Amino acid sequence: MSASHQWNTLQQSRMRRLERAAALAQGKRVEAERIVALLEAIIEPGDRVCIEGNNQKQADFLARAMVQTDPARVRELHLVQSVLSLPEHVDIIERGQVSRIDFSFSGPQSGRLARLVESGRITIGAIHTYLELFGRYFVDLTPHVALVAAQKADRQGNLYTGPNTEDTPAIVEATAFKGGIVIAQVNEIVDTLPRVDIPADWVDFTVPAPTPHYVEPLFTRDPALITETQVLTAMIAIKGLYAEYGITRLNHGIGFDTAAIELLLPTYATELGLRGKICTHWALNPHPTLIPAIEAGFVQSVHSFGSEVGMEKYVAARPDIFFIGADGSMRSNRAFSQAAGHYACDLFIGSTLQIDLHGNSSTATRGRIAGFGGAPNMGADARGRRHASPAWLKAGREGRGDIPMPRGQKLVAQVVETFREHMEPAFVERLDAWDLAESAGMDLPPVMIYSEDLTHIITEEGIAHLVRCRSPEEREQAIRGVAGYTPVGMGRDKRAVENLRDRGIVQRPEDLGIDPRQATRDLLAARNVKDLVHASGGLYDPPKKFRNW
Amino acid sequence: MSDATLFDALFGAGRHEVVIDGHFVCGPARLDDTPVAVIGTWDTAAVDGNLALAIAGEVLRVVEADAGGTPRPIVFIADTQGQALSRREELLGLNGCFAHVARCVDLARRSGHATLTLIHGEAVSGGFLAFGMLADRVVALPDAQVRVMDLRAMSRVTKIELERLQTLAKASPVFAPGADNYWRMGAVSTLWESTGGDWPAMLTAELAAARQVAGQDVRARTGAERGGRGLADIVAREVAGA
Amino acid sequence: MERFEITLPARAAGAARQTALAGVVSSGNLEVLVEAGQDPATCAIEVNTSAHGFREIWEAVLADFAERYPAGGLRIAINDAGATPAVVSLRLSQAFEDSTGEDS
Amino acid sequence: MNSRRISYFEASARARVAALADAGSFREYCPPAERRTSPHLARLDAPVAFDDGVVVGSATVDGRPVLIAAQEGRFNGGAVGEVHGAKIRGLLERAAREKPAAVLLLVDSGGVRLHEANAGLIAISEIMRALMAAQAAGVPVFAFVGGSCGAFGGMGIVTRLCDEVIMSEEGRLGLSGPEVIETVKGVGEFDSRDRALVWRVTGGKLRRALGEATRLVDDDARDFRAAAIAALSNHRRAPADLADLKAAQAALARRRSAHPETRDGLEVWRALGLPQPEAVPMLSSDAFNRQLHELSAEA
Repeated sequence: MSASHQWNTLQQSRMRRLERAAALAQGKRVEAERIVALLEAIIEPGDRVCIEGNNQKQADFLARAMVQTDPARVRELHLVQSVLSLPEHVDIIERGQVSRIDFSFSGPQSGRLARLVESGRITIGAIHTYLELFGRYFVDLTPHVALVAAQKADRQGNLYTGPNTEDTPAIVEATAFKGGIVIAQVNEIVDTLPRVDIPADWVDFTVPAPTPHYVEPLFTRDPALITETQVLTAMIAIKGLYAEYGITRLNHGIGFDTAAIELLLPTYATELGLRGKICTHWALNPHPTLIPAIEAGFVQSVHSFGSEVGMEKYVAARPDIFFIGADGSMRSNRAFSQAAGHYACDLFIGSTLQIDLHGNSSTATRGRIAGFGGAPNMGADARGRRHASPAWLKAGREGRGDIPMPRGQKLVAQVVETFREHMEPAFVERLDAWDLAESAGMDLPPVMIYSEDLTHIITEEGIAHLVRCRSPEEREQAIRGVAGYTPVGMGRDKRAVENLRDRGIVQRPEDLGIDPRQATRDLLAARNVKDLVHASGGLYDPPKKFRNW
Repeated sequence: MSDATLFDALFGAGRHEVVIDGHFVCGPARLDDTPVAVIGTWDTAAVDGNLALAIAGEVLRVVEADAGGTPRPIVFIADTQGQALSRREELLGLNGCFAHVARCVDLARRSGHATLTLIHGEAVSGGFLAFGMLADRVVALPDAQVRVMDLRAMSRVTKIELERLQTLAKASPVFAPGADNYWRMGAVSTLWESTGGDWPAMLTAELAAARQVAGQDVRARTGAERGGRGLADIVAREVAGA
Repeated sequence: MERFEITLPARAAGAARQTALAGVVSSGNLEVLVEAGQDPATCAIEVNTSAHGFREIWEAVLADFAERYPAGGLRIAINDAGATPAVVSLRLSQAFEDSTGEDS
Repeated sequence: MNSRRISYFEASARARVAALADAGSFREYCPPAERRTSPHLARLDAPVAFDDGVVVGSATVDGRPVLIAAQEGRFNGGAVGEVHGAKIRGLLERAAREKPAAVLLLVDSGGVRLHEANAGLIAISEIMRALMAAQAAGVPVFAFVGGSCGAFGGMGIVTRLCDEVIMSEEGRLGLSGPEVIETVKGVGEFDSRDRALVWRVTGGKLRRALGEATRLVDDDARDFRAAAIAALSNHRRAPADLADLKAAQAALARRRSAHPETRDGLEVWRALGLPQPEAVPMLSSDAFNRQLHELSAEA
């Protein structure tokens, strides 16, 4: 019986595709003007396709080529990629060439995507976290065709992805070893690469793109835009959370709130005597706002998901801190850094748009399907963790109470202002995520961080140590207690909140010895991008839009 | 009014040698027996550095020529769409060229030249500010337009609805275009409403009036008297302590 | 703009107060002017705000201020361009402190 | 904490006055308690400020009596309306009479306030006349430019009428803002989002190199104060008589022909012979001033 079974259909399919493409390439090299024909030759109806879209690096030339393919030939695709950020990613759906998508984050395209879902023109499989999607690449969502971006290729087809390696290794490894085809757009083809990030025998075609791939400076926060309120919340975070738990290993979100924390390390945290005691090891992209803390000797190690535009020279000049190859440039890797953030960090701290009375938080709002990228992996207790650290153990003692088996817990904090712009309250009785799930026909409301994982909320009103609450009722009052003048905050039981204050579960700035009037921008180690450049010794080269000199 | 006829109407045919050179206009003229210098912009000029320097240079020539003699009245012609919009002009400091023009006009005033501006066509923001508004007296000729920005653009920038601005403009002269608004606020001394009058006689009278106020800035007071600017004079005097 | 006045009971401010101004009228910010008022047992507050419909929140923020500081006998005037309660509270305490004439 | 830099760029108008003046010496005219707010903003339902966005008063600087006006760039972009303009004009008229050691104009303004555009335009013209009258009365006027709005529109002209123009690199000085030029003439003429270009065309270093700014300081209010003190003892005089103005005319014409095609400050650095034109933006003001000084010594 088994003799009649075909065990190599994937390989045969791959050979057929390569044969169809052979005339369009010279070996592995494809010229830019033949790329559309090549895609039409290779892609078959119903294929799972990844058009590499990362947080920063984009296979933009290949995305544009996809939009030029014949919809009669390239159709019924199933897109499997972490980020849908280019207009072309959605254009190809609008052209009717895609029937299903599985992704993690859609940022700027979230509004258009929501409309396409509502009109029934596309089905969403799921909005994953990064690790979850990468996991499924190796289980049931392996791409048939991967369209990736690299900085350089050599003549054999080896790739150099440089500082912005991001998702490329995960995508290529899954595709290349399961009978798929890998096509890489490169900025240039050279004789010798600085280093090999992806070996040539995993790559089928390289095409020199007419323009370098686009990289978005997503992690640059201009210190000039940090408000006094954000300085205050940063002071509360440093004193009420970082110092309290002795947090050394951590990940930060990309908001201004956490940028403020980074910029207070060399000033406020140093004055508190915390250098060497907190914030030494990071899973973090090279945030420009981390430069002063690095220069002040606060930071010992940073592993990165991706890179950041303008930080290349600075990062390369700090090999003790960043992960630098033998060639002298950084290597990032989203999959590894996500795993590091999940298992090896004691704290995740980020921001959100809405928090409910239980402590569930979400950035999803009506009319936008954005997804959460990495935050849910960072912002979740790692049940598989088996190594201890003082911060993890302390949180575990507080959170799990008196259970016979000692276990730690990850610290997961959200820092928000009680009101966002236009006086939108950050605290709500019910998340918009419920309505969104209903209108988009999703099985689950898109929650970024679940209540059970959230240990702390920090607002300008103070810090709520949710991990120390003994009942759902206490938890609710602790949340109301830092919700200020929002309807949720005004609905608090004043006596219950005062009781929580007495027990150190809710701490106001004055309880921490912080005078809000001392929370001025003068505390920031850098007050503008130029200060960051100076702090870097001129090594940081900020994008034009961040210059004001 | 067309090129040739404006100066004929102002001074009488054959009584002036005003030359129009692109956007620059200048030349000698006479009112009765009084020689007058005409200097200004033409054909809704976008005032750039070259034009500003041409005006300043001509003012300096007039001042130098009359030094030690009888200072001639200077009649400025303002017809400008505003300052030239260009990166090069900004880099070279167009604002500095305008300041220089202003200083030259001030020198003329301090040297005893009566100064009068005739708005012919348009007078818009920066182009008008540099010289036209610095004269001791300003006359708006028929159909003259004076403005900073039209209401449509203002609505865009201030995010106030156009209809609302149009309604409010009827009650207040402070933001809407119009020579009459500038008259009410004291920045236009006189509105010449018809082309039919005896312009040489009217011009002579205006120059006499300009001599009367030379060196004083009476615009805020005039604006208050005309009900167009209630606070400028009061506040300035309070701060001046006078 | 929305305008309203609130008079709140408050502990007397004590020593003579000097006029003080904190903040700037710009988007998301406000200015708070503190002057000597009439009645030592109350604090009279006049609010001009560009954000409509938040009177309830203003009243709560101002009541907390009057409870926290000896603001009796003071007259306070506010020009607001959409500040959040956090910024309002901060400016109130800054202006109050400046009105004592001591360097904070 | 006194050793810490006080960012002039970030400081409010009142904080700038406090940093420039001798401690405790400032006396305000038309103070906020008088509530001289703009009736025109109120009529358009826009927020008003008790000082209408400008602080005016008297003070001493290093013991010398001065009059000071400081525009608040964060209130409506420091724009000049009827009351705002009248306060500055009144201060200059007071100067002509009282003859202080100098008038300090802390300019931070995009020009005319559109909500009361006509009143603002006229007010700027009145300021120009009052400023020149104060100078004619023997009172020097110094402009300080280092705020987020720079000195543009009519206030850009007013600034260039001053005897001294003291700028930081962050300060910008011009007539039409880059956004306006981009809107009317297109992004090819001026890309307002190319911030580095904006500063190379309008920023303090370019203005210093062209001689329009008389002193360039770092973004520290204490440096601005030091420059004010230096200017009080020895300052440039704005051209006033016929000979001065003829020379100024010739210099302006020379500048236009010396930089015939220039559209970028980088070309000015090159033409001036600065050793590393590309590195100019990152030079401290001291280092830049030194390079300029060395060039002028060579010339």
